[in-house]
Amino acid sequence: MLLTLATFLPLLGMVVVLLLPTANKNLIRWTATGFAVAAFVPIIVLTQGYGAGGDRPAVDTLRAEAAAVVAGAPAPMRAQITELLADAKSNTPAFRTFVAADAAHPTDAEKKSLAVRAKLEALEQGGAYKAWHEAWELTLAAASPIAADMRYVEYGQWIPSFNIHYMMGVDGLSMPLIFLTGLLWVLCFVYSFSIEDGVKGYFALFLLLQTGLIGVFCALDFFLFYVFWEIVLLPMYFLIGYWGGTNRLYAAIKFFIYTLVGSVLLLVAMLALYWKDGYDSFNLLTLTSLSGGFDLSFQMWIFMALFMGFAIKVPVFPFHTWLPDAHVQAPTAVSVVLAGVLLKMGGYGFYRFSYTLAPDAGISQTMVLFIGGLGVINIVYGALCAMAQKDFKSLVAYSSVSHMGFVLLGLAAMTTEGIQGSVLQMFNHGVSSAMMFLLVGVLYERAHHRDLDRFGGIGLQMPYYTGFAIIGFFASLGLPGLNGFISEVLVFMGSFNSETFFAGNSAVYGLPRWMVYLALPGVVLTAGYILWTVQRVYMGTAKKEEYKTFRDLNWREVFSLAPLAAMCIIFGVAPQLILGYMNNTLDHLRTFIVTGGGN
Amino acid sequence: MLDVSLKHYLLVAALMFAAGVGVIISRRNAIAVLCGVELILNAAALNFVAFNRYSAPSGRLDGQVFTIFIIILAAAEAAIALAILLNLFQQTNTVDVDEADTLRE
Amino acid sequence: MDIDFGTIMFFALALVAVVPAFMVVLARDIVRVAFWLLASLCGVAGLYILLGADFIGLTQVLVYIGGILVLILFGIMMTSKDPLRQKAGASGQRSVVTGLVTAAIVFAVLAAVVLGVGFEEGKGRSDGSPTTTALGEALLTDYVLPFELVSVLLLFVLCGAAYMARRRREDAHA
Amino acid sequence: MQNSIETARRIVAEGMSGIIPEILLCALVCVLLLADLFIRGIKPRTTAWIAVLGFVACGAALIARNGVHAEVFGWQQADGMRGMLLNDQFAWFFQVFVLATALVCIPMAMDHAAFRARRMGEFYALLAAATLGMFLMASATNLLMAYLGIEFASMASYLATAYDKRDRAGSEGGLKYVIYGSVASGIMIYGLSLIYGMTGSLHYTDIAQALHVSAATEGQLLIAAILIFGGFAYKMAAVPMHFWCPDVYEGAPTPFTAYLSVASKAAGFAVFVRFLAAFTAHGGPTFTGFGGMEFEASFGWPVIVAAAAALSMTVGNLGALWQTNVKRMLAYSSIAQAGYLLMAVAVYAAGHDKPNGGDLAPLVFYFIAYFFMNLGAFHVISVVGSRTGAVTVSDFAGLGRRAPWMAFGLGVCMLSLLGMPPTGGFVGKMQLLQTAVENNLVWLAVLAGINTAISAFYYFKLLKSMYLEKSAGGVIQSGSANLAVLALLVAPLFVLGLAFSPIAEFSRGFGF
Repeated sequence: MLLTLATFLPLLGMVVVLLLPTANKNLIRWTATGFAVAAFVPIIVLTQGYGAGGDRPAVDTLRAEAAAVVAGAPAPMRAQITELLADAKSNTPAFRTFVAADAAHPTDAEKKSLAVRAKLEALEQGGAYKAWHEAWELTLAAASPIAADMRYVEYGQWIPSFNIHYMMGVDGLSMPLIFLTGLLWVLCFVYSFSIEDGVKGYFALFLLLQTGLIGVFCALDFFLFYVFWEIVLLPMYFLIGYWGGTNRLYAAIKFFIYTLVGSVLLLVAMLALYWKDGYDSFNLLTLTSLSGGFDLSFQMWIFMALFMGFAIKVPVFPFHTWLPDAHVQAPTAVSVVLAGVLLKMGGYGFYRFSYTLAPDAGISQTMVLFIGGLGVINIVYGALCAMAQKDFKSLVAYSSVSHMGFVLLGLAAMTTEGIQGSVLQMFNHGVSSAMMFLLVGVLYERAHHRDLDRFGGIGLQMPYYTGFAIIGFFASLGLPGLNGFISEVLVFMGSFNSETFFAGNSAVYGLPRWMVYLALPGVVLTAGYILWTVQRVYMGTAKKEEYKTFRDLNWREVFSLAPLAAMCIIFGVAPQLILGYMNNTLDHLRTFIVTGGGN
Repeated sequence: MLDVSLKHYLLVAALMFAAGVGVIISRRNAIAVLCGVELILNAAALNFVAFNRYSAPSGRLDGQVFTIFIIILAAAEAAIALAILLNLFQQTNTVDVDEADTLRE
Repeated sequence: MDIDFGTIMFFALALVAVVPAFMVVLARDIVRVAFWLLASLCGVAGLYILLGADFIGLTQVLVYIGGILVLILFGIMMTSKDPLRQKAGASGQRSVVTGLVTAAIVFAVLAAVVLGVGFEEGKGRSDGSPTTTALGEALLTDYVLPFELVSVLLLFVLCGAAYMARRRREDAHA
Repeated sequence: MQNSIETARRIVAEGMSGIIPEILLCALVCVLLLADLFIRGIKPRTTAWIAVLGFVACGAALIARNGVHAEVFGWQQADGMRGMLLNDQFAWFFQVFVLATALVCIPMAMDHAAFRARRMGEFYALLAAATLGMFLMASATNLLMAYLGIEFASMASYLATAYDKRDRAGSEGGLKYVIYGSVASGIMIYGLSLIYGMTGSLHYTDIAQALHVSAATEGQLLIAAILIFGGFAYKMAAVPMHFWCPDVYEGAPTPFTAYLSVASKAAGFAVFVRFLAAFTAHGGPTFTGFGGMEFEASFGWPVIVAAAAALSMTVGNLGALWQTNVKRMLAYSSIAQAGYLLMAVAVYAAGHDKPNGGDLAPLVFYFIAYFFMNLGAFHVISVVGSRTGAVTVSDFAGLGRRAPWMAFGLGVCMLSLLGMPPTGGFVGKMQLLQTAVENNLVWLAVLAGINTAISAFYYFKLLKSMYLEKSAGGVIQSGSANLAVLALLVAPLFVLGLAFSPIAEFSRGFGF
């Protein structure tokens, strides 16, 4: 119920906002903010309850659901269903033969499963096939290696004829991202009070966006996930296209088309998985339970399709070109959520889908080199590009490209530290990049330009603002004591270790160390462009008279920036607060990918 | 000397069909294209009658019936084409399929 | 060497059908196009009769030649001030060549098809006797539905064509 | 002689009860023509209501025919009836579909600016005649009947396209339609004559049996199939017979364009799929063809259909990119949609033994979604066009403010045509892709995916114009009747996108 509330309260908010009178802008602003706060409440409850006994493990929920389904089947069939469920995993190949085999001339493989097939046919005749399939899906889902940490699971029928369910849940991977989403929306809404044009549409679209995003992070049914994934696209298109800068239409359609290409590949992969071996399941947990058994070539195929879909979102070089355009044109709050949460949809997708649905492909030499290599390119190339930018916002955009490279690098390393660093980096980057875009926005509202060379001496004029700016930029740089440092160090430790750690394991290809050396200059470059920026914008004496009139932060801006600055410091000192959520989940995930997938 | 057989009729029909296609490809005048279509229709009709004679089950006249319908429908189609053509001509004074090109911007 | 009458007739009629058909491609002005078409259709009518389809042959003469061709000529007269000079729309030698080349390719493909093994001959070869009665019976028994439907078709086509070709009086009327 | 008159009488007496909806349509055509002729100054509204009554009566008769499976009007043979029409669930679905389309088009025609002050009886008669032709297309089991049905529908459509005599674009569209249409049907019947020559019969059942034992080679059947496909592709507006589509869609009165793009396409698919079923009815040697696809005794059809699907979606989407005229853009879009739909037919043609290979549910489901999204789009274009004369994409600028509900409806239809959740278009496209992926047509599914991304450019052109571009125009009064029609067309798209289980189940009942 909590997850449903968190996901659909914003949607309700959208409807309410649309019904309000257009002229009363303040009412709209406050209502929208109210709904964002309301949606943040269940999220707080979630974070407090997670792992503290306030929730119920997914395994229990799923088993209970399975038992209920069996109990609901026609009485004479129940025993047979239970019998078949006893060995749910090994019965699965029978599906395909059940669907397609020629009973008169079975192949060898089909003969083996003929016994099971006969039972299934009996179920079909008894009208219990549907119930069996459902119970089977749930049993396998409960046995899934990632089910152990899944909490607050909600399960219900949605489209029975396609085995599509309304299934939501959170684990240590999604929890920080959901929290970040809930928080950023409140901050962005407060910041967006300055929007004057088309207020109603702006807040309505923003609320719709929130529903999509929280849904993406909670959905455990592939179809449901896809629907949320696509819902995110549309409001984003209009937010950039209507409230953006001068070149907004181009940026908006570019964003849309790029991500749509990714989505379509995702769709094809989703359908291929559904069809695979006649399982007919969209249930993510069920699919992870089965994915170890998929043949390698199929896994490679799926991996690539999923990877492309998510990589465009991250964005991974060479699919990143939409990002600077979108960021530069987007209004500040949209940039904030774009960098803060939307990019994480891609990283989240790698963990939740690519690696769990094609584990063997993920640890194969080709993919490790491929993903690691792309990570290195992202880090170095992003930093180099950032250094060359004249536009403040596009500098921050390229720094995102660079920082998301760490996510890839840690992922490719597949060591405990690497993965922890990688996921933590997603969260930390969400905080620091959101903060940096807010900072740029604050400055732009006063100067009406973003040309780095025309700034200077802001520190003297706006001391509080500059204080926040220093925290934000140094967190992004990875200064010890701030949050960015922890994740980057973890990623580097993890990737250095990878080669030796997996040296004795023939199944897993460790990330070669030379690749990490290639990534190291990225850190220096990052320090370079950030320090240079800080120097150009904030240091020195004012170049222009006009800057003398700049007011320092107003209450709304402080309200938006302060929580983020606090998080930069708190999670820099006590990363355990976030890592505590992730540790178990990521451990299980890693073990599954490295060993469970290799069967 | 050779006996006239099914193949001979089929070849005649094929030639007419080819000529019809040639007309359609090379002409732009709507009426000329219509003439090409008539050639194609006649080729098909000739096929039907020849097949009816040589390879249909005896006693059935399906092919000939089809041919009657081809002729009737061809007449109806020609009437429609010319009616629309006349109406268009009253507006534009052209019968050229390509010259009637306000639709192609 | 005995050449029977039927064979001679076939080749004569085939020539009458095919040569004018190609003249339709080559003809210079639109009136000639129509008259070459007339010749070709006459040849086809003759072939029908040679095939024993006497009723079809007559229908061909009555409807096609008496109806459609007259309609076409009528259309030519209505839409052109000087039909004999009006080019038939071929924009010169090149498009005639294109037309002929296409025709040659199409014919080559079709010839390969119709000369193949798929067309069994003589399975139920009819004797070529007049078919008018049998055709009438077929139209009123097995094919009575299409026969009736085509009357509806002709009805609305006539009304529609009349509406279409009618001078715009109704604007004043309305 | 006496004997055959008796036979004729018996056939008619037995058959009449099976074609009541068709008879009602015939009567409707006659009544409308007569009303126009004899009632001086009859109002367009009156004839429209007569048409509505006629269609509703026909619909009632059609609903009464649900569940019937009978061949009507034909001769008895040892192994069963050889009728002209086969009334079955497949035909029933497409007939209901076509009839519903015609019904939706009537309010659109009543609202159409060019149709307000003139005699409309003939137009509605043509609409009824086209509908009757499409009824025949959906149920024809005999080549002659299929040909007659196609011509019936075509000829009514030619005349209706050119119905607005003062409109030059309409006349040109009509002329192009009739000329290209007769070329297509000429080529098709030449192909049909070859099939007749190979099998000695015009009836599908006999053709299926005869092809099974026929000496005809793969090549011969392929050429015949290509020629025949030309005619069917014309009705489906698919490559290679698609080029008429933009001119005709643009030229025709918008309500009739809507009818053409939905009903005519559906009837084209109906007649084609039933024809195809005759080819794939009997097993034969398996061989591997184009794209690694294995198919059985289907004589090259899977190759042709898959190629046509690939080309249609690509040509349609690329063509649409450059269009500025909205109707023209939707014409290309409809070519692309035919391409997506043909994916399901390609799978169908590949044989019945594949998982869901003989299943027409994805096709049926997509058509249901297509009905709402395409008619919805044309409805808005017609309403806005009638009030502002809007024809190009930029004419729709600021519609989001000028007519918010109309813009919202059109926007949803665009998203649905593009295949975005949570609309019916997405679920429909997903099922089409799923069938393709399931049956080793992954390359086609991926191509369809790429095409979807391309199509976003032009579907979004309209969204962009409506919401992101400003215009000085004032508020457009759409009228409550039009808004009601819009709601009826757009709301189901969400149902189809979010709660499609019942409709998905429903769509499974229309195979052979």
